[in-house]
Parts: sequence; structure tokens; C-alpha cells
Amino acid sequence: MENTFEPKIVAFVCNWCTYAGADLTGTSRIKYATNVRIVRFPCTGRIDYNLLLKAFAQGADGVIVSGCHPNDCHYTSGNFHARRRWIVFRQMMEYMGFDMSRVKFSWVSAAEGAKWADIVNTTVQEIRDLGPSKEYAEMSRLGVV
Amino acid sequence: MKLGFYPGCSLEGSSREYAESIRAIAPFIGLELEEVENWNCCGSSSAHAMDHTLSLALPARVLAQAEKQGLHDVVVPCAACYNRLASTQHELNEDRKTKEAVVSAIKMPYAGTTVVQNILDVLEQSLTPQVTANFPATFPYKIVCYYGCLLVRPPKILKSVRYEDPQQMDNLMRQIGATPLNWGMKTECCGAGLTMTRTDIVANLCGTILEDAAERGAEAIIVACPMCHSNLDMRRKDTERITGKKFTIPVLYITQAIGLALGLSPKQLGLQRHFVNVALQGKMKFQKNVPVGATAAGA
Amino acid sequence: MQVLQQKAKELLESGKVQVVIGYGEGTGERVRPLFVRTAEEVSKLVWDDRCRQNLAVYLNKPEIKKMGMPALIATPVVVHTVIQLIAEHQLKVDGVLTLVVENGSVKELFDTTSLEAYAESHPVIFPPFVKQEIKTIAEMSLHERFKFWQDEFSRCIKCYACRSACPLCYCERCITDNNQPQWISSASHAQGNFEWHVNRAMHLAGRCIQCGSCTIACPVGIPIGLLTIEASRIVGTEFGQQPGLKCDAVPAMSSFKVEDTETFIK
Amino acid sequence: MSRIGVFICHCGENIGATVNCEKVAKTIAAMPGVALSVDYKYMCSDPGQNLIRQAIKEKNLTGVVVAACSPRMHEPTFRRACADSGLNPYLCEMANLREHCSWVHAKSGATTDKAVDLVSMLVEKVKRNKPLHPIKVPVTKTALVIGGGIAGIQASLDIANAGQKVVLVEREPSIGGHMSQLSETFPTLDCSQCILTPRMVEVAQHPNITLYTYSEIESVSGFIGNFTVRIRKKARSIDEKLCTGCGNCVTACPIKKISSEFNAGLEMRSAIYVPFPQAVPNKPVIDRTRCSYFKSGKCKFCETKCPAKAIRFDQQDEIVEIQVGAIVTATGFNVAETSFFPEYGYGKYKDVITGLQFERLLSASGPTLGEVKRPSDGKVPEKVVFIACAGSRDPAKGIEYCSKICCMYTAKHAMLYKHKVHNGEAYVFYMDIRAAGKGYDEFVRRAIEDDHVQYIRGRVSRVYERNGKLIVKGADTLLGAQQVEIEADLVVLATAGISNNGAEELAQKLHVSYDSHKFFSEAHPKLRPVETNSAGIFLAGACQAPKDIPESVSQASAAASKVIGLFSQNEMTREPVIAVVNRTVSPVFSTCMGCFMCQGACPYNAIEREEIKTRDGTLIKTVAKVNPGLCQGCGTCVAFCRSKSIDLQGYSNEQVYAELMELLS
Repeated sequence: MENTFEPKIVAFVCNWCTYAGADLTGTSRIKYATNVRIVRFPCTGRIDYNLLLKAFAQGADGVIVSGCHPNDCHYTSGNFHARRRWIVFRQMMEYMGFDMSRVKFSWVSAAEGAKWADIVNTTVQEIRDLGPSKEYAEMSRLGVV
Repeated sequence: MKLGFYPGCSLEGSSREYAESIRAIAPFIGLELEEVENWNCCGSSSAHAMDHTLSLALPARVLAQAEKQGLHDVVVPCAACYNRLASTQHELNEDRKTKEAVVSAIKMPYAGTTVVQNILDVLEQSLTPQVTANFPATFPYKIVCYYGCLLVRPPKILKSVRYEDPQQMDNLMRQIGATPLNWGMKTECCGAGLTMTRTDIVANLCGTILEDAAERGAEAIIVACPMCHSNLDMRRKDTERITGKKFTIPVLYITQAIGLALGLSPKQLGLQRHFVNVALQGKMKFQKNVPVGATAAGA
Repeated sequence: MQVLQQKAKELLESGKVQVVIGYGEGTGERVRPLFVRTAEEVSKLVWDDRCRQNLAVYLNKPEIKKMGMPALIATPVVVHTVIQLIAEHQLKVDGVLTLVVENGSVKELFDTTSLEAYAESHPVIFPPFVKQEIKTIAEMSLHERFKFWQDEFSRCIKCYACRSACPLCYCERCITDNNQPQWISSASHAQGNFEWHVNRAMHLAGRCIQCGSCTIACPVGIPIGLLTIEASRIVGTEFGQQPGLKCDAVPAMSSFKVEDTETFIK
Repeated sequence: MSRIGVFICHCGENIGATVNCEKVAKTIAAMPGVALSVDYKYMCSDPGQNLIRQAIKEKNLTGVVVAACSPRMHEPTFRRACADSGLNPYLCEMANLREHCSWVHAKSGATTDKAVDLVSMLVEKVKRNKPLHPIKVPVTKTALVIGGGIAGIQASLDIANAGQKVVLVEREPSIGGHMSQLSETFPTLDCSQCILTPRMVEVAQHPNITLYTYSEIESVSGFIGNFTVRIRKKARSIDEKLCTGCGNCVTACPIKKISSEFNAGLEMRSAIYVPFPQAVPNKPVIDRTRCSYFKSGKCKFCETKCPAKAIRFDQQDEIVEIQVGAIVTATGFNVAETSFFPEYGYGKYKDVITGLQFERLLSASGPTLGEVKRPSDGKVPEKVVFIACAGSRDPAKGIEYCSKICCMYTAKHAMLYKHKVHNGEAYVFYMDIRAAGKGYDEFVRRAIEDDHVQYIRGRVSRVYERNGKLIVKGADTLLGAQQVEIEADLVVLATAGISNNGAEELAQKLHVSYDSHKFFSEAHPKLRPVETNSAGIFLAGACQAPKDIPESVSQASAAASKVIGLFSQNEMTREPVIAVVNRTVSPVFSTCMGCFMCQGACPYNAIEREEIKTRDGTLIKTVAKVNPGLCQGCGTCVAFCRSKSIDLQGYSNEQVYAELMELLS
């Protein structure tokens, strides 16, 4: 049977590289899956890991986090700080049993319109294969034990 | 000072005179040598071309043996052995995984605490001006010091500071009354292990070195490496044949030169084993005729 | 014990400190924190294997601050805590006199050098059962770990004893008390609990000095310290930084190196 | 209750053909707090903008969402439209329906659904937007220029000629920098001093320039528009007002064996000295570390010979405090010394010299009066070997970068040598010839073709001395790596350009970031090459990376134009998208605990410490405070703050949280 599940994917991106890169995908008329919704931030350094938790709690099936390549940060080092944060956050979440394959981290520059489309499409496909993220979203409905 | 002594193969074979001269001068400069028991090959130069673990395991076993024997400092006169032991120690200290692999290969505890010293390090500590002041003779010749590669490279591992223009041997020779000449060949290549397979290359390289030394008016070349010595001394005939030039300049181990300044006989220092005749001898100071060290050591 | 009492007496009598924070007999077999303010009370001070709670937690409580200059009876891990608090500007080097017992005598750690030297020579050592727990969890599959923690968290009643016991949870307003937005669901359902514990671990990453006070404090027995221990382990492995060793340490989580490596960012 | 106006743009067919705009407008209209939701063909057209202007007035809107193209395109347009009608522009947001939706998806229900999501999340955000006001920072219209080489001179003159005040600080006794040491300049071979000295004089005489030579920066505080700088005027030991620059003192000084900095160690100077005859100011200075009066209390020969009675042995360093609005750092570079090269003899051969030393040998004002004579015995060298990339592009030496100027000056050196010694032989060992620049490659070709300089592509492994000759051993890689040995009389190393002494200390004083080689870092390698990451501090010349003269001058003028731009208004306006640390009532004052993790996270040093005190001055707590003049609004600090005490205006926690919640509802 064909997999008809349409995952909900939230993308947290920085304004200067990935948001602009996604703009370029548009101006280049490169098509990608409709499943993704972009939330714009000034910098990856601004992206709080709690937003990721909240996205899954609220029913997202996957999350994309993307910003400027190392050394290209508009604010010099926000992405370096973010990178450290994600290094720890990923391992910590895995330690607590969370499947981090639902979170995709990437560097997409303002010139990488095609890369953005590719990242969205592969993420959608991979999350579709993983199926809906039920475990986490349902936790809030379990009530007090 | 009690010092572990790792001779390696050269000092038991082609460079017997190196070992003889070290043992001969040791009591005069306050050194008590204790040979590392049951020692094995350092692996140079074939092991590291064939099997990396083996190239580390062989020196590691020597070091482990020294630890077992309680030897804190070990002198390694052969420059090749020295290089292998020091490099191994460095690599095992840097990389825990490799260390585990090597320790399990040698089946001996290995802490890596042994202080590996080359002959120049040892002489620098023991051949102080106070000690040489009591020498009965001097070695009053114009010489050039030839270091080769293994005593100074790689600089990061061996911690050598002036690896292009080392000074250790020059300073030591000055102490015993020699005049070291400034020259640019201190660390030129002698051809090393190509001595067997490509004698022509060795001959050409050594020819350049010998020629430069002779042109500068040096009366001897001083070395601290059996390989350098073999190539400059034992290969002299081949060098002359291939380059078509004649060279009479003798090549001495630094320990032999020191021995001559101590008034020891050429035979005690193994000078008769050289291929190129060594006509040099220590010049007596006359004011003191008994080396103090000799009596102290009960020689 | 006597040397400690003697030292406390001297310090209080000389007026060098106004309060000695230590341990006294509690109910049953347990010890409890004791705040000694007069020389007469020093005989109540206890020092034995039961003294495990991290007393550094009291240093920043307003009630204790009011008492004046404190002396703190410290196990090795408490010394690490004091250093970390100094590094985080929560404590001045001369704001506490740290007392350690070594070879039957009491040593005063009063400056950066003495604190750091002591911490350096007294690394944190986990008891065997903690090592076993760490190993067990490390060997679980992702799914097993999820199940394991869900089972553990299911007992959590959000009492925040872990927060109160932790000397490095010193915020006046905790993130969990913040409701605009409500980052952490206030209910103690699985999601709220998960959010709380992720935040606790992330907040203590590179800062947790691994004293285990949170685990001891947990009334429902969640091995909650393992989370922050893991967080600090990650920081140590990835960025080579250990908390509680240097008074002027730059926090690992608010610094970076261009050479930091990862493989997951595409 | 919010009254949000939502305007859905068709962008002609661009959005309208793919997204059902009408449906989006209708769906959004049903959202609570939405007062108006309409769609229109072209929102950015005048009638489109008027739609917004009218609606704000008629419906008394509290916020506006324009769903159209990328905010990176038209956000300023629509914010201006809102401002026209009296709505704070920061209460207007854009949803990106074109680049992020209609252009990347086919026409379908899913595409329209996505459009609804994109708009609704912005509606929820805008409900929580707060009116923001551009930050005004007063500007002190005086510029500080640090370094009086050609870059500093150019920047100073440009700013001063635009009518603004400049303070130029130079640590040496004279301005002029490395350019004053050069003989001729490539690619035109005009005399360096001839083109430089008029500019030096202009600096000294310019009414808008205050010149402090023999002075260093002591400390810098403040921020863009408002820096306070303390300058240490080192004691020159003379009264500059009285000194006539006659030079009698210099002749009288008995201490004459001091290696001359200006002549790169090839000549001697006295303890009281003027670095070179064209120095500006042309006033001597006493080198107190060498002067026998300062060392032993005896001598004072200079004082007895001074007709103007200008010698002041008791002069003290003076600290001058100035207020400036902008800073240009033009502290230049240095070259590695020959002692840096083990393989070339650790600097022990007198006739192995640096390119800078060779400049002095070529210079008419140099120790040999322009005759090429080698340092060891004064003989005219018959064979000169030039080694390019000495240290540069050599990771083993720790210098991975290209020093950029060496290819050109080496060609110039070889050429000038051939001009002066006609029968001499010049060899250049090189890796690549990097002669990109106007007239540059032609210049190198001239050296090779007209002046017969022999270029050998290969590295030199060793230089050693034999029979009074320097043996240069190298390889010729164009002849199959054949070994080459040249018996040279003089070897000139084009040693790597390195950061100047004290660059690191200065960078720390200025809070300017620097790279691993201690060259100052620009704010953006491509788009902000003359700015630093500290607002109001600009870069000129080789303090950023090795540069040649035209490049240094261009950058200096660029930096000057940045300063002049900044000074064109009395107040500077900055985007209000900045972080703020919360303040609450007593007894909490702020939920900030003062752990200062944010300080480490901030790339702009914008986080300061604020002490909250009681009325009688007792310290209650120390908390973080954001300097609005420095913050650029990245928000990295926000994500770090454990107690959520710091927030970013325009992207606040509440706003982004609301966006996410709406998006997934």
C-alpha cells in the first residue's frame, strides 16, 4: 500500500542564510513538498531547544533546523553557539530515548536554493517512512499517572 | 649517576667501537651504566615500513623491560634506536587506543615513564666544565660536527630547538678543547639505509659532506650515530671510487674524542676498528697527569 | 570530628566567621544540615560517612546570607561546587571559608589557588552503583531508554526537590515558573515531566558537578542525577571541559570553538 | 482585544494562480482578533498600500499582516505604509506566500492550506508585537585613527578634509610607517618617500588633525558614537615647542651603536635620535632604555649642545583622555625576521636579509645611499638569490596564508638590483607568481623579459655558507625537480607579512576580534570588509591582512567614508530589534541572576554589568544589561538564558511561541 501519510514539518531557520536560501528556491521555481512551514529567526543562535520540544508536543512529525554555514554567520558566531547547543541537545535527547532522526540539522546558505528544496524533500520522505510522531505528542494526553 | 643502557644491534656489531668508547669514558664522567636485560631489536628501519603496530611494540617492549628493571633514565647511543624509542613513547602517550593495542601485544606492563636520552643529552649533563677541567688532556683539533637526521628529527617529538643548526655536539667538543667549525652540512643526509641497496647514492651524498668538511680545513668529523659513521667511514672506499675523489679525513664518535681527551689509548676506544686511519690523539695538559674521575671510580 | 568542632569553635570565637554550615544528627540514622552560630553549639557538629548532602546549596539562600560570613564544611564535591559558583559569579572567593578534613586535620581553603589545588587533587568519584546504572542505561536501545525514563518520570510529582537540593539551581525565577510563554507544562503528566527533565539537564550541561544531591532529594526515587551527569559527560567529551575546577572558567555552553566537530549537520 | 488587518496579495498571477487567495482571506477573517481580512491583486502598488493606510485609520488596527512576497523584499515598504497612517511600523509583519509557497508548490488544496498556516502564524505573532522605536545614539564627531602609516595618513586626511576632527595616534616618534622605509614602489617605480612625505606634512599641518606621535592607546571604553579613549603620550624627553629640530643633540650623543629601526638594523643610530631625516614631526626623542643619563645618571651631552634649551630629562609620560565617535585602526604589519628560518641559517648569516632590509639597501636615503652593497663586507653582490614565500603559504611554519605583496616586491627588488648592478645575476625562487593587479603582471614580465631576472619555480631547502659564498640549495620543479645549487653573494628572503607587535593587546583593548594570526577580523569577509564586529570601529590597511599600498589606501578611504557617513548626522539611528534584560519591581529587580553566560555568547560585547543598589549604596545584585548601541539583535543570548530573563524585541519568546502554537493548532 502506498504511504499516504503527510507529515507536519516545522522549519526553524535564520533570516540571513536559510530564509534567503528558501527565497532563492522560490525565485528559481524549484518545487518541493508542501509539508514544511518556515518560522523565521534572526539567527540560529536564537533558536531555543524548547521550541523543538514544543513543536513535537504540538503534533509536529519532524523538525528542520537550518542556518548559515560555519564562518558565514551574519552575526559572526551565532551558528557556532547553536552548533554546540545542538551537539549536547541531540545526545541528551537520545539519552532520554527520543528519536532524533526526526530532527534534521543543516547549513543552507542564501545561494543554496536547490539544497533547501532537497532538504525539505528528503526530510518529508524520511519522516513519512518513520510514520507519525505519536509517542511524544500523546504524552500530554496521558494525564497524571 | 646510574643510567640504563640500551645498546641495540649496531653497538654489538658494526659499531662496537662506539660501545667500547662509551663504556671506557663512563667512569670518568660519573656514569654507571646498567644494560637493559633481555633487550630486543628496536625495529629500525624495517619494522615501521612494514607494520605500524610492530614498529611500536618492539621499542615499547624495550621500554617496558627498562621499567621492570627500575631504570628511570635510559641512554640510547644509537641515533636510530633513540629515534624509535622516543617516537614510540610519544605516540603511545598521545593515543590511548594505540597504547592499549601495543601493551596487549607485548604482554608486559608499560607506563611510559622512562626518560629516553640520547648520548648528547647525557654528555651535556655529565660533561660539565668542572669535570673537563680535570681532564689530563685536550682534543685540540679543528673539527666539524655531523648530526645527521635521527638525533634532531622530527623536532616536535624529539623537542629539538635548532634542528637545522644543532649546537649540542659543538658545545661539547669546545669543552674538550676542540675548535668546531661553522658549516652547513650538520644535518645533511648521509644516505642512511641506502648503504646496502644504493651505495651510489650514499657515496654521492657522503662525498659532498666529506668534501665540504675537508675544504673548511677540518681535521676530523665528529658523529654520534652508527649509521652516519658507517656511511662516512666504512663506505669511504666506495665513496672515493664513485666520486673519483680522495678523502683522508677521519670520522670519530664523540665519545672517542672525549676518550682521547681523557688520555685513553686508541685501543681502549676501538679506534683501530675504523676503516679510515685515525692519527689523532689527545694532547696532554701535563699540569695534571692523573684523571680525578679515574681514581674516584676506582679504575 | 573533634578537630572539626575545635576548628569551628576557633573560627566562631575569633569572629572570622559568623556561621559554620555543617552536619548534625537528624531523625533516625540520618544527618541533617546544621548552622552553628555560637561556640557552645559546636559539639553538635557531626562528621562521618553519612554526610553526603551538598551544603553549598545554602550559601545563596537569603536567610543564610543574613547570618554573615559562612564557613562551609565540605566534601570534595562541595569544593567543586564552590569553585563553579565562583565561576558563575554567584559567590565571591572571599565570600565563604571552605573547610575540608584531610588526614585527621582541618584545612581552610580560602583563595582561588587553594580551592583549585584541592579540587584538582580530589576528582569526583562515583560510587559503584552509580557506575553500574550509567553502564546499564548506556547499553539500552533507544526505545528501551525511552521506556526506562518514561517509567521513572511517571512517578515524578513535580515537587522540585531536585531543584531545591541543587546548589547550581540558583535562579530566583525558574524557567518552570515562567508562564509567558509556558515553556514547561505545569502538569506532572509525561510531557510536562519530560520537558522539565530535559531543561534541567540542558541547564546543568557543563555545570553539573555531579554531587548527586538531586537524586538523594528525590522523594520518589528517580535516579535523576544520571541525566545531569550525562549532560556534563557530553560536554566533557565533546568540548573537553570539566566544571568545578577553575574559578575563572569560561562556561562551555556559552563559548565555542571554530573546530567543534559534529557529523549530524548536513 | 487585538484588531489585526490582514492583506493577502495575489502578486498578479504569482500567488493568485497557485494559492486560492480568496479562501485564505476568508479563513483568516474568522480568526479571533482579526478585524479585517482582504485579498488584493498587487499589495505593493500604490492603491494596495492605500488599502492598508485607509484600513488602519478606519478600523483603528492594532497590527497588520501583509501576506505577499518575502519580507526580505518588501517589509520596509509595508512598514513605511503603516507608519504613514500612524501605526508603529514594528506592528507590521509579512507572511511569505510567494517565495515560500506559491512559487515552490503546485496549485492544490495543500498549497492553500499551507498559505493559511503561514498567514495565521503571523497573525498570532503580530498580536504580541510591541511598538518599537528606533534607537537614537548621540555621535561625537571626532575620529580616532590608530597608526600613522600610509593607511592611517590616508584615513586621517580623508576624514579631516570632509570637515571632521581627527586624532591620529602613532607609537613611533614619526608618522610614515613602512612606506617611508621603501625605496621605489611597484609597478611604476616611483620613489616612495617622494609621494609619501607631502602627505605626512599635510597631516602635520591640517587644522582638523591632532597628531600624537610616540604615543599609545592606553584604554578604550564606550561604544559607537561615544568612545572614551585614553592615550599615553610617552615622554619624548624634549620640549617640542622649543625644539627647532636642528639636530645638534643627535651629533652630540656619545651612544651611537644602537641598531636603527628605520634602517631595519642595517645602520646605527644614537640614543637621542630622529628616526629619519624627513620625519614628521622632525623632533628628536630620547630612547631612555639606551641613554647613558637614564642608565647611569651621567652624560647630558645633548643638553649642553641644545641651543634652544629644549631637553627635558624629567619629562613624564602624559595621559590624554579624549572623546571620539569612531575609531579607525591602521596599525599595519611587520615582516618575519631571518632568525625565523632554521633552514636559512637562523639569521646567523649577515648576507641573508629580509626584503625590508633590501629596501633600505636600495633606498637613496639608506645606509649605502642606494648602492647595493652587502652587509657583511660592503662588496657589491654579483649574484643575488631572492626567495619568495619565505614562511608564507607554509603550514609547517604556522603561516598558511599568502602574504600577497611579496611576489610584486620581489620582482621589483630583482629589477632594481639589475638596474643598479648591470652585470649582476638575479635569481628568484618562487611557488607561483601572484601578480593580480593593474599593471602587475606586466611588471613581473618586464623583470623576466627585459631585465633577465631568472625565475626558478621551486623551493629552497637550505642556505649555508662556504668559502664566503652562500650556497642556496633548491629544486627546479619545471625541470623535473632537478636540484639547483647557486653560489650567491646575497640572499633576500621575502619573509612572511605578520601581524604587528602588540596587535593582540590592542584588539583586546578595542574588543575587536582577530584571527589566529592576530590580524584584525572584519565584520564580514565580503560585504563588510572595513568594519569590525564592534560597531564604530573600522579597519584600514595591513592590520587586517598583508596588503600593498594601493589596497591599503583604498581601504583607508573606505573606512574614512564609513566614519564620515556616521558623522553626517548628530544622532545615529539603530534598529530596535535588540535584546533586553527584564527589570521588575523590588525585591526582585530583575529575574537575571548575573551568571553572565550571555556575556560569553554575545558576539558584540554588548552585555554589560549593572549593579542594582539601595539608596544608601549597598549592592543588592549585579545583573546583565544590554547596551543598545552595540547589540545587533542576533538573540543568541536569549536562547542561553536559563531563567528567561533576557528577550529579543521583535522575536520575543512570546511571539515565536505563539507562532509555533498557531502553526500546529
